[in-house]
Formats: sequence, structure tokens, C-alpha cells
Amino acid sequence: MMKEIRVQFETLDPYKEIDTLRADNKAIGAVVNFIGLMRDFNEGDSVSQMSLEHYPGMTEKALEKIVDEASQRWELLGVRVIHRVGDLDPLDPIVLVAVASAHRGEAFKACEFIIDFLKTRAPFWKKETTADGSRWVDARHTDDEAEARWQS
Amino acid sequence: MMKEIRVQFETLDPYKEIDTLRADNKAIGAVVNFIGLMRDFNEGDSVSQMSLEHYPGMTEKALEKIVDEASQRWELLGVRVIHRVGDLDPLDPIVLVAVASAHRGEAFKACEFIIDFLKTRAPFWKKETTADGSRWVDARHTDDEAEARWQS
Amino acid sequence: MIKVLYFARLREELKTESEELALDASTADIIALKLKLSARGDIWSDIFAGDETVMAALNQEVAKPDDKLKDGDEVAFFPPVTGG
Amino acid sequence: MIKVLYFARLREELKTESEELALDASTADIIALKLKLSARGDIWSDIFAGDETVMAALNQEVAKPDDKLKDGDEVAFFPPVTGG
Repeated sequence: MMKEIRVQFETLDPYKEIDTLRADNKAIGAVVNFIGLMRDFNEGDSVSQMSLEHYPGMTEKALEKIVDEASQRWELLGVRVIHRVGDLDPLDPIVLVAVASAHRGEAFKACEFIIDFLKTRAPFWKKETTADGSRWVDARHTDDEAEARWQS
Repeated sequence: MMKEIRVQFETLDPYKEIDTLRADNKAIGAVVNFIGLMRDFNEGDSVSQMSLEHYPGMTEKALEKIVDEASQRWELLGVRVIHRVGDLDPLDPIVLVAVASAHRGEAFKACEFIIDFLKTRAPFWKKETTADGSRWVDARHTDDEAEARWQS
Repeated sequence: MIKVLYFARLREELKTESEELALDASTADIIALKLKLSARGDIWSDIFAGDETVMAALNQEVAKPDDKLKDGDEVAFFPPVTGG
Repeated sequence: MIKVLYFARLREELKTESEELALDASTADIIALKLKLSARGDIWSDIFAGDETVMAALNQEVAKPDDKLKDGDEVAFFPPVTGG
């Protein structure tokens, strides 16, 4: 299985990544991808900028583990997980999870599994800038629930 | 909600479609895309070419209905469903289902719902060319099962 | 008159893309129409009275067997769909 | 010696990115280390003995409170993650 996991300061081009995932593999019948984007609104406030911090080393390990778990659960032909760090503006892609497989069911499940676990297990932290200054984003309870679904 | 449903003979550029879906809407936090691609292998045989027929008029009505049902079930900010007809080669995109929403859970569910119903409700028929000549593709039992999941 | 369309494998096997039929008792509803078509014999009977699943649409929406037909209706017959 | 890292809100509030500590009874496991840090008072006690959730990692994997520490280990403390 083709696997790429990357954390980068550079702008994330989701289409280039999906194209690389698909390239020349005529066995791929389905690609499901999740693109997480910076919104200009959170918790009732306008957000003008965002900064993403991570724990280098642990991040990559955590993502590897999540992707490996997904590729054990489902038959996959390729996975790419690319995550931005540093400063972001509204509309910027934050994360891409792209999964290729022969049939769609596996690709959908694996893609959602990976982003659900990334949200609760990968050491990234968002800080957003509002009119009142900057603030750390709080973890969402709904993310824990999303992860818990996969335990059954 | 921005909605676009199209059946086309021209090559499908999934990235242009996703870009149009995202354009300038800073409220979009999640985009989930399904890209269905032509494989070079089906039912144990090598497939060199494919031709897609549809029922003009009914196709668009069926897709509209599926997308409307999805946008009633989940809070969506945009949906694009673009389907190829005519002659396709391996690696060609057959269909794109792109769904934008504020948060990912809704986008994942709506995207999978739309492709599951498209597979069983939209009047498209695939004919594939193998070494033994051309043959109509049989409907998959697994597609009926995929649709049935949404009844509960 | 009603218009009847055939798609995909059916269109090829029946060598017919579309036809117009008079509206009478033999075309009163979808099931009557199927009987009428199967009565043509040969491949028509194989398809409309055989084991293969034939889907029907009435005015571009999925039809039920007992859907009544009226003047100007468009009926279509086709195999299970395989797009996407 | 062990290395201790702080991330995000913790790094800012503690005004500390990393530090090295001697390995002894007060740093025998994660829970002992948290007690030692909270004993520094002020913001340290607010964070390590307060209500906020503090996550711990040992050698870049999620740690349990009773995980033992050994020479050369890297411990990290951080708030619940919010990426993606």
C-alpha cells in the first residue's frame, strides 16, 4: 500500500496529493478524501487567523499508527495524510486525508476512521486570532464521541 | 445551499469541481469527496474500455431527488454531483460527489448517502470491453445493501 | 398514445430504442403493458416474462407495477442500474 | 536525567518549553512527576493539580499515570489535542 504522512509549514495543495495517490494505479476504483479547511468563525466569534503547533516526532508516530490500524482493518490501495502547521488564513486547507481502494465502502470507512483518530490522538493544537486577541481552541466533546464509535 | 448536478460527455476534472464548491465560502470547515474511477479489472477480467449510457431527463431528476433528500437530512453548505457518460478509459474519473459543510460528520454521511443512492437509483449503465468483446456490467448486490443501511 | 423507451442491454437485445403505442386496455397500467410486450414472443417474452429483473419508470420516475397509464405518458424499461 | 516538554497553552502559561530533571523518587513515574511539578506552586499547581485536563506522553506515545520513568526518557505535557 502506498502511504505518505507529512506535516508541513508550506501551503497544502489537496489536488496535487490526490493526483499522486491515484497516479497510474488502474486498480483504484474509489478515492475518498477529507479536506479540513480553516473557517472564519468559531464558537460564536469571527476568526481572522490561525496558528497550528505540533509535537514533532510524536505527531508522525501517532499518524503512522492510525494509518497502520486503518490499513489492517480495511483493504486499501493508498493513503495520504498531510497536515499543515504554522500560520493559516481562512479558506486554507488544514488537513487532507485521502484514501484509495478498489471499492468505495472501505475508502469511506478508512477515511473517516483516520480523521476521527487524528482529531483525538495526533498532537496538534490550534490557536486562533479573534477581535479580542488570540486564544487556544478547546477540544470538542463531539470529537471524543466520533472516536468512540470505532471501538465497537 | 450551492448545488450543481451535471451529466457530461466531457472529461471530468474533480479538482476544478471541488475548487468551485469551496470558492470563497469561509464557513466551510469540511469537504468530503468521493471520486469513482474506471478500473482496468472487473469480475476477474481485464477491462480496456468502458462506455456509459444514461436516461437523459430521468437521471437529472433522480440525482436532484437524492441530493435534496441529503440536504434535508444534514446541514450542508454545498453539493456537487458530476457524472460522466460516453466512452471512458482506465484511470478516468466516472463520478464525483463533493459535499461541503461546517463540520465533518455531516459531510461524510451526506457524501456516502448520495453515492449509495446514485448507485441504485440513478439510471446509468456501464458496458465494458474485455478481450472477449463488450458486455453490460451487472448490478452489484452490495450496492443494494449499501442503500438499505440508510433506511433505519 | 404512450411513448415507450428501452435502455442499455434491453435496447440492444430488443433492437428498439423507443416506440409509440395506442392507449387501450392492453396498456392500461405498467403490468398490462409488460404482458402486451411479452406477448410479442421470442426475445420480448424472454425479457418481459423471464427471470431477469426489468425496471420500469413512468414519466422519468421509478414506477410501480400497478401505476396507471394516461395519454402522453413516457414509460421506460431498463436493467438494474450500474452507474457511479 | 529525563527531559520534560510542554506544548501549546501549557508552554505559554508555564513560560517553559522544556527542561531537564534528575531521575529520582520524585520523578519515578508520571504521577510522581506531576506531583513534583504541582509542588512548584502558582501556575504550576493550577495546571498540574487543577481541574484542567493535562495529557502526558512518554517517549512520544500516550502515557498512563503509572508509567515508570528511566534515564533518557522524554516526557511531554499538553492540553487535549485540537488538530485536523
